[in-house]
Amino acid sequence: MASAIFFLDLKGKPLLSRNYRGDVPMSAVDKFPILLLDAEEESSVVPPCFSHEGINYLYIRHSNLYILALTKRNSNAAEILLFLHKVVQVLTEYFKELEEESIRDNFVIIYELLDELMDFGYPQTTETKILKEYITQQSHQLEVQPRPPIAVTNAVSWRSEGIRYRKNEVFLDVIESVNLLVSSTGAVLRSEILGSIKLKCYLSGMPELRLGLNDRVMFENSGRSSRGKSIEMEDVKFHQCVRLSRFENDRTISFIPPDGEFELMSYRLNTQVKPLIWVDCAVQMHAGSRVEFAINARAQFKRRSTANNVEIMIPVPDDADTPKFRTTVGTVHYAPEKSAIVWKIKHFGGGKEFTMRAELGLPSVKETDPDRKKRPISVKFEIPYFTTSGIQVRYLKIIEPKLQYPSLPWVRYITQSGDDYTVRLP
Amino acid sequence: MQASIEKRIRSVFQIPRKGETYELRSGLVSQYAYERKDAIQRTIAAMTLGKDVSPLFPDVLKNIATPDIEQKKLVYLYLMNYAKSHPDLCILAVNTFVQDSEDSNPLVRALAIRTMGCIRVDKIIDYMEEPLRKTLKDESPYVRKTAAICVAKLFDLNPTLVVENGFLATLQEMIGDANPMVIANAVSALTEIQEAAPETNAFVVNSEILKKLLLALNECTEWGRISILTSIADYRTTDGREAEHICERVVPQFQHVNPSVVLAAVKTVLCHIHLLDPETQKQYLDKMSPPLVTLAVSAPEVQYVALRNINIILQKYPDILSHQLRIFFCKYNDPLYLKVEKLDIMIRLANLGNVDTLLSELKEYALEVDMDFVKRAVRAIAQCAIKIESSAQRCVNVLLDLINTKVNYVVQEAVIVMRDILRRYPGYEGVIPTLCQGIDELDEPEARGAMIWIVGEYADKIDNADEILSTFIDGFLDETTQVQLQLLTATVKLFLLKPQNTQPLVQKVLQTIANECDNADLRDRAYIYWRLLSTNSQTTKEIIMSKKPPVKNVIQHLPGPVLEELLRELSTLASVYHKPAETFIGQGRFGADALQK
Amino acid sequence: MSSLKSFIKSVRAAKTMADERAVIQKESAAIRTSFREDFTDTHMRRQNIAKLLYLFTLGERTHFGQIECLKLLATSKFSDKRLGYLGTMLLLDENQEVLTLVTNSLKNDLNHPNQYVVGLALCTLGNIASQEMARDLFTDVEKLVVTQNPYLRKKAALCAMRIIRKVPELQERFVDKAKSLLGDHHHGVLICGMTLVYDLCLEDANLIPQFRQFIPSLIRQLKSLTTSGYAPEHDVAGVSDPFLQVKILRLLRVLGRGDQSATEQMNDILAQIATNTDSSKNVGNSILYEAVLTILDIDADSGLRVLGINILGRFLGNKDNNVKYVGLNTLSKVVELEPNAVQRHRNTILECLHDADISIRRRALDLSFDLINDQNVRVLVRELLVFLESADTEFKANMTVQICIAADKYAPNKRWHIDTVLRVLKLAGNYVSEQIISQFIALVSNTTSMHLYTVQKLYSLLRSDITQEGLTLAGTWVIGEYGDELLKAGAFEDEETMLDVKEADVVQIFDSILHSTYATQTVQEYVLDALAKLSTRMSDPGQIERIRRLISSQTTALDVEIQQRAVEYAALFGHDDIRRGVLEKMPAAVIR
Amino acid sequence: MAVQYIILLSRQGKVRLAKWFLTLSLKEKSKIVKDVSTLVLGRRTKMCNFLEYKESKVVYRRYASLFFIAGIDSSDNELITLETIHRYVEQMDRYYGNVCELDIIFNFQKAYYILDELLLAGELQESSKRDVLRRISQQDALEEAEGDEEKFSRLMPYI
Repeated sequence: MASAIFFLDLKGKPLLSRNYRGDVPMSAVDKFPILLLDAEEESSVVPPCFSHEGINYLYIRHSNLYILALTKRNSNAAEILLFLHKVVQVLTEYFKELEEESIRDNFVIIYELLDELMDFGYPQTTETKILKEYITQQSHQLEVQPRPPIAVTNAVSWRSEGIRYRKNEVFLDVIESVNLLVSSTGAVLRSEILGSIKLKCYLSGMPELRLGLNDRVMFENSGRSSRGKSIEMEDVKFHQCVRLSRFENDRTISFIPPDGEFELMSYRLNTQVKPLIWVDCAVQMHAGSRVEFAINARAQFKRRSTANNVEIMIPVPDDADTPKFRTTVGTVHYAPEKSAIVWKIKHFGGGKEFTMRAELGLPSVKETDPDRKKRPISVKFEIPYFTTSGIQVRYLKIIEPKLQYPSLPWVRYITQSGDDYTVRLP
Repeated sequence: MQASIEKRIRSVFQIPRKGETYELRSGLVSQYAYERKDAIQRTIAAMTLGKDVSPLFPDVLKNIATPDIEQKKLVYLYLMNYAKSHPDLCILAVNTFVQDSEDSNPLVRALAIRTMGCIRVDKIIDYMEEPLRKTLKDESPYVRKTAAICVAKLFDLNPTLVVENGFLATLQEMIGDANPMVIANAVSALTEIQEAAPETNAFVVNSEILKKLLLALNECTEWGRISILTSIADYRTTDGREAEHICERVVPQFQHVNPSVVLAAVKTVLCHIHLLDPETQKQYLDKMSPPLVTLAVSAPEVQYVALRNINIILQKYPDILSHQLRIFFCKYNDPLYLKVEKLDIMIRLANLGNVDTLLSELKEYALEVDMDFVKRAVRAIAQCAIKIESSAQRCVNVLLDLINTKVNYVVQEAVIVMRDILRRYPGYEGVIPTLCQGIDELDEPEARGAMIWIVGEYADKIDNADEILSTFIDGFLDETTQVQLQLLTATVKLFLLKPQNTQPLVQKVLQTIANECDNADLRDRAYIYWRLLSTNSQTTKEIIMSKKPPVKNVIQHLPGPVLEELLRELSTLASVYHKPAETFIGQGRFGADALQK
Repeated sequence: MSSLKSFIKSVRAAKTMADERAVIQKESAAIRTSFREDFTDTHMRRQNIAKLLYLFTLGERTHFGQIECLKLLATSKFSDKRLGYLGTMLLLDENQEVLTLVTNSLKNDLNHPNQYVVGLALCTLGNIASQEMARDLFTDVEKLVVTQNPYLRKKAALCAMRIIRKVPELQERFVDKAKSLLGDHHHGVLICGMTLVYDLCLEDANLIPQFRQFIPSLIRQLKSLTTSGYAPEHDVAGVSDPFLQVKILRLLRVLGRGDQSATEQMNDILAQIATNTDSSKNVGNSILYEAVLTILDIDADSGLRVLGINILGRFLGNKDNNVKYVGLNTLSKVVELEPNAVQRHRNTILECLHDADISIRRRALDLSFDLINDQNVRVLVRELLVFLESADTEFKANMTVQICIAADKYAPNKRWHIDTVLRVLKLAGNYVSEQIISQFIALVSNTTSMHLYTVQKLYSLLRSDITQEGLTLAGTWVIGEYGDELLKAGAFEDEETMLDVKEADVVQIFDSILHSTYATQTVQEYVLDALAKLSTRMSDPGQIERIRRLISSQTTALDVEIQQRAVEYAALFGHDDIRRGVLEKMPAAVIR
Repeated sequence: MAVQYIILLSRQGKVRLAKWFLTLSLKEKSKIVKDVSTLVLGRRTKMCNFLEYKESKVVYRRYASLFFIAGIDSSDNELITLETIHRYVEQMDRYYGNVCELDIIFNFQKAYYILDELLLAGELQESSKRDVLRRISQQDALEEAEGDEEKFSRLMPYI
C-alpha cells in the first residue's frame, strides 16, 4: 500500500500530492531529488524503487513528471508501480495530456479522482469509463448531484445497465504486432508476435458474447481434429470481463463486454518469424567529413499482400548536416530530433526490393566527449488483411437474453510492426 | 539608495502576495456562494503550491455544510490536511460529518466516512462510532466498501475502540458480503489489522474463509484480486488436496491483464506448490512460464519488479524458463536498470543449448557505452565460462578480444573475471602473459587484487613474478586493505614456490605490516604467516598451498533461508531489494539473537 | 531560417520535453547545414552564432560551430568581433585544439586602434588563454598593463594574472609592472592590480617582501575610503567602494602575515574599520568579515584580536543566517588561538546543530569539534553522540572520525574512551572507517585491564545488533581474541539483563552473522579469523568441531581471500601441534 | 580563484545564462548545473544564501523568478560575492530598464556582455557603477553605426 502519492516536476519539486495514511512525513519528498542525484553518482543504474532511512520511494516517469509513492512498509511494489501507471492513464484519459500544466489547471478534479482511485493506500476504482460517470469536469452544470454508478462496486464493474442502441453492432480487430531483432550479420536474434483482439461494442442491454478462435488447445481439448490451420497462443491475457475460470476449463472465451472500445484479449507467440521487411545496411564513416549509407529493403511476404506506410529509420550521428539522398522509391528526410534519416514508402508490394543511398556531412571539429549509444535501425509498417500467426475468428456469438436483438459482428485482420522491430547496425 | 533599487528590482517580477490571505478570507466569508466556492478553490490552489493556508481554518470550515458536493470535497480535503494544526476546531465539523453520513446520496455518505477516518484527531475519533456503525451496514456496497477500510483507519488510531464496538466482528462478517469489492476491502482491512496486532486474531484464514475468498476472487476488481490472492498465499495448509485445489482455482488468474494480479497469482501458487506431487508440480511450473515471460514486457518499472522476482524464482526453480533466453535480450532503449537485471537472468538461463547465442549477445553488450553495464557484461561472459565448461574456450577468446580493445575499464574487469576462470580451469594459464601486459593500467583495487592473486598462485610459472610483486610491494602502504591482504598471501606463496632469493621480499612485507600497518585483521594474517613460516616448512607449504576446491559457479545466490523468505514475499519491496523486510523497515536494526529465532 | 527571437519563442512554446528537444535539434541541424553553405552574409552568420550561443545556454552541443566563431571574430567589423569573441569564450576552452587558430587574430586585436577591440581580445585571453597562447602573446599584454588607458590597464592586469598562472616563469616580467598598478588612482585598475599582486604573492611567497613597501599606501587608500564623504559612483548603501576595501584588506592580510612591523602598521586602520563599519547591512558585514579574517591571520595585537572575536560573536547572534554562517565559518579559525573567547559561544553553536538549514548545521558541526578540549570533552561528546543518532546521513562518516579523534585526544580515562567508541560503533557502525576500528582494537589490546569489560560489552551488543558493520567487525575481532576471558567469566549482567556465555552461544553468534545478509566480505574475513582463534580458546570438542565445519563450509567461497583463509584454517585443523601456536594471542599494535 | 562560474537559473530549473571561468568538460559542467540547481531549488526562503558543494561554495540569491548562482572558492568572501551578484543585477536592471526574466532570455548576449565588463578571469574588474554601462553603451553605439552602414550598403548595392 502507498502512504502518499506525489506529482513532481523533473527537478523534483512537488506539484500536487495526496497523503493517504499519515504515517510518513510529507517532507520526505524533499529528499527525493537529492537521493536520485546520489544514486546516479553511485552508478548509472538507478532503479525505480529504493529505500532511505526507513522510507521507500517508488516512482515512474511520465513525460516531464515523476509520479512518486512513498511507503514505510514492505508493500506490494508491483501493485504500487502499476497503480501509478493507472493513475497516469486515468488522468490522461481525463485531460488528453498529463503534464505540469494540466496538473495545475485541473487540481480540483485531480484531488477528487485521487480520492476515488485510492483509499488509505489501497487502490479502489481505476476504470476511467466508470469514474467519468460520477466525477466529471463539469459537475457544476449538473442539475442533480452525481451518485456512484452501480458498476463501481458491481461484479460487472465495467458496464452500466440500461444501454440502448438502435443498431446493434460489434467491430472486431485482430491486430498482430511483430517484434524482431536482427543482428548486424543478418541473423534473427529474437522474434515474437504480440497479438491483440480489440472490440468496438455498440450493443444494448447486458449481452453475453462468446468468441471462437482456431485455438489448437481448444481443438485438442474438445477432441476435434483441427479443420484447417490452428494456432497455439503462448500466453493469453484477458480483459477483466472475460470469465477466466471458464477459459481455464474449456477454453471458451465468454464475457459481458464493456460498452464501446476495449481490448478483449492479447496473446503472444514466440515462434521464429521470418522478417516481413528485411533491411540491410552498409555504412562508410569518414570521420570529420562525411558518412555514407547504402540501404536495401526487401518485402518477404506473399506478392498479393502489400505493406503500407513503411518507415525505415536509420540512426545517424547527432551532429550530421547537409543530408543528400538517392532512392528508387518513396521519400527520405533527415529527422535531426531523432538523429536519424527516415525512409518512407507508402506501398511496399510483397516480394519487391528497393535501395536508398544517403550521404551526410560531419563537422571537422569532433565532440570532446561523445556519448553515442549504439542505436539500431527500426522499421515500421502495416500489412492489412493478413495475420502472421494465421489466427482466425471462427465465430462471435451474441446473446442478450432479454432483448434478443439481431446483431452483426465485423472482423478485420492486420499485421504491423511492434515497437521493437530493429536491425543492428554493423 | 541601494536599498530602494533593490526593493524595486525585487518587486519587478513578484506577484503581490501581501494581501493574499486577507483576500482569501474575505472570499471565504462572502455572502455570495460563488465567491465562497471560488475562494475555497483558490485556498486549495495555494495549499497545492505548498503555501501554509492553515490560518484560514475557521473560515474554510464555515463552508462545510453545503449541498455542492464538489465544494464539500474541497473543504474535506482542506480539513484532512490541516486538522492537525487546529485540532480543537475540528469539532465544529463533526455535526456535518454525522449528517453527511446519513445523507440520501451514497456518494456523500461514503465521502463523510472516508474523510472522518483520515482526520486523525482524537476529538473526531470519539464521534466516529455511530456513523461507522451505520455505514458498515449501509445498503449501498459503495458505502460499505468505504466503511470497511475505515475500520482499518480507526484501528490504526484507536484499536480498543474497534474491538469494543464490535467493528472488528462486523468486518469479519463482511468476508461473506454479497459484493466482491466489499469483500476485497474487508480482506485488506483485516490483513492490516492482523499484521498490526496479531493477538486480535483478526484474520486467520481457515478452510471456511478460504472458500469464500476463492469464490470472490473471480468477481473482484483487479486490485481486490491482489489482496485476496495475497491472503490466500499467506494461508498455510498442510493438506495436499487443499493446496492443489488452491492452485487449480488460482491458475486462471495467470490470464489476467494486470501484471500485478499475475504476479500475485504466481506467488500464491508458489506458496502451495511444495505440497503437490512432483508431476503436478511440474505441470504448474510449466503453466507459470508463459505468464512470467509476458510480465517481462510490461511497463519498465513493473517489468523491473517482475525481473527481480523472476531472478528469485529461478534460484529455486532453475529450469522454469530454460527455453526463453531470447525474451531477455536487452533492447537498446531499455533503461539501464532493466538491462542489468536481464543480464543477470540470462546468465541463470545459460545452458549448453543456448550458450552460443548468449555469448554473441554478451559480446555485443560488452561493446556498448555505459561503463556499469559493460562491466556486468564482461562479468557475465566469465560466469558463462565457469557455468558451462564446453563454452569456456570461446568465452576466454571473447575476453581476450575485449582486452585487446584497450578500453581501460573493460581490461580491468576482464582481469578480475579471468582470475575466476583460472580458479575453475587452472589450465588456462596461457592467458597470463596477456593479462600481465596491462598491469600498469590497473588502477581499480579489485583488478589489482585479482592480478596479484594470479601472480601469487602461478608464481612458479611466471618468470618475473618476484619483480611484479616487488613493484606492488614498493607501494604497499598506498594500497587498500583488500589489496594488501592479497599481496601478503601472494608474496608468501611466491616464497613457498620459489624460495630462492625471495625471502627478503617476504620479510619486507611482514615487517611493513608489523611496523607500519594498523589494521588488526591484516596484522593477524601477517602474524599467522610469520608463525607458520617459522615452523616446519613442509607443513606450512601444505597448509598455505593446500588445494582449493574449484569454483563451480560464480553466480550470486541468495542464502537459503533468505531465498525461502523472499519466495513467500514475491512482488513486495523485499523481493525487489532481495533483502528481508526487517533490513529496511523501521530502524533496520537486527541482532544475532533475533536471527536464531 | 528563422530569427533568433523566433527560435527562442518556439523553444519556449514547446509543451513537452519531447517537443522542446525536437525544436532544438531541428534548429541545430539547420544551423549546421547553414554553416556548410558558407554564407558571406555576415548578418546571417551573426544570427547563426547567436543561436549557437542560445544552444550553449541550453546545455546543447555546439562543437560544430567553433570554427564559425573564429571566422566571425577574424572579420573587421566590430559587431562581428564582439559576438565572435563572446562565442569563442563560451564555446571554447584552453583544451580545444582549434583555439590555436585564434592566436593571430588576438595578436592583431591586442594592437588594434579601437580600445573596445583591444578590450575584447584581453577579455578572451584572460578567460580562456592556454599555455601556448600565454607564451605567444604575453609581450602584447605586458605593454597594455602600463598603457595610459585605464579601461585596458585593468583588463591587462587580470590577463597578466592568467598568463602567469599558465606560465609561472613569466612572473618576473610582470612583477614591477604590477607594483606600478598599486599606486593607480582608478578604482578598477586598483582592484585588478591588487588581484594580480595577491595572486603573485599566493603563488610565490618569496615575492611578498618586495610588496611590503606598499603597505603605507594601501593603508592610506583604505583610510581615505573610510573617511571620505559620499561618492555616488562607488557608494554601496552608504559604504564607499566595498569591493576595493575588501581587496585591500585581503592584500594586507597576505603582506602582514608573519611580519611584525607590517602588522604594527596595520593595527590602527584595522581597528578603525572594525569599530566604524556599519554592521546593519550585508555590505558592511562583508567588509567586517574580511577585516576580521585579516586581524586573525596576521599577528595583530591582542586588543584587536578580542575586537575581531567579538565581531564574530555578534555575527553568531545575527538574525541574518548569512552572517551567522560566516560567523560559524570563521570562528573555527580562532579556536586554537583564543579558546576561551570562542567557548563562550558554545551553547549558541550547539543550538545551530539543530538549525533547519543544512549549511548552518554543517558549519556548526565543524566548529563543535574544534571546541572540544579536556575540560568539556564529556559534555560535548555526549551532545555530539546524541546528534549523531539523528544527524544527516552525509554527516555521519565525518562525525564518527571527529568524535573518535576527540576521544583519543581528551579521554579522561580508558573506560570512557572505550565506551565512547563503542557508542559510535553502535550508533553509526555502518559509517565508520577502517581506521577507527583499527585504532579501537589497538586501544583495547593495549589496555589489559579492560579486556573483559570490552569483550562482554561487545558480546552483548552483537547479540542485539549485527546490522552495523563497524560494530560487527570490532566485536568479532575482540571476541575472537579474548573469547577465553569472556568464557571464563561466564554469565554476566548488562543493562539489567543476564546474559549466558557458553561456548555454544559464542559460536552461535558467528554462525548467525555468517549466514545473515549483513555478512559483507570484510565481516566474513574477520569471522573466519575469530573462529580459527576461538578453536584454540575453547574446550568443548563439539563446539570445536562446529567451528571446523563452519570454516570448511567457506572453502568454496567465491571470494579469493575468504576461500584462502578457509582453506588454510581448515588445513590447520589437521595439525593440532602447530594450530595453537599459530593462533595464540596477537601482539598489540602500537597506538599512534 | 574567485568566481568559478555564474549560472542564472529560473525557478523551473531552466538555465538562462551560464559563464564558466574554470576549464571543465561538457559532462562536468552539466553535472554541476544539475547538482547545484537541485540543491538551490530545494532551499527554503529563510535559509542562508550559501551552500557547500564538493570542494567549493555556492553563493546564490533569488531575484523574483530568477536564481543568480555563483560558484566560488571555499576561501572566498561569501558576503562580498553577494554584493557582486547584486551589482550585476543592478547593472542589468539599468541597462534593460526594469529587467525581467524575458529580457535576459531574449537578449542574453547583452547579459553576457555586461558580465564580461564586470568580471574577468572570475575576478571583479570594475567597481564603478557608471563605468560598466558607459562601456557597454559605447560598444552598442559602435555596433549600431555599423548596422546602419550595413543596411545602407544593402539598399544600394551598386554604389
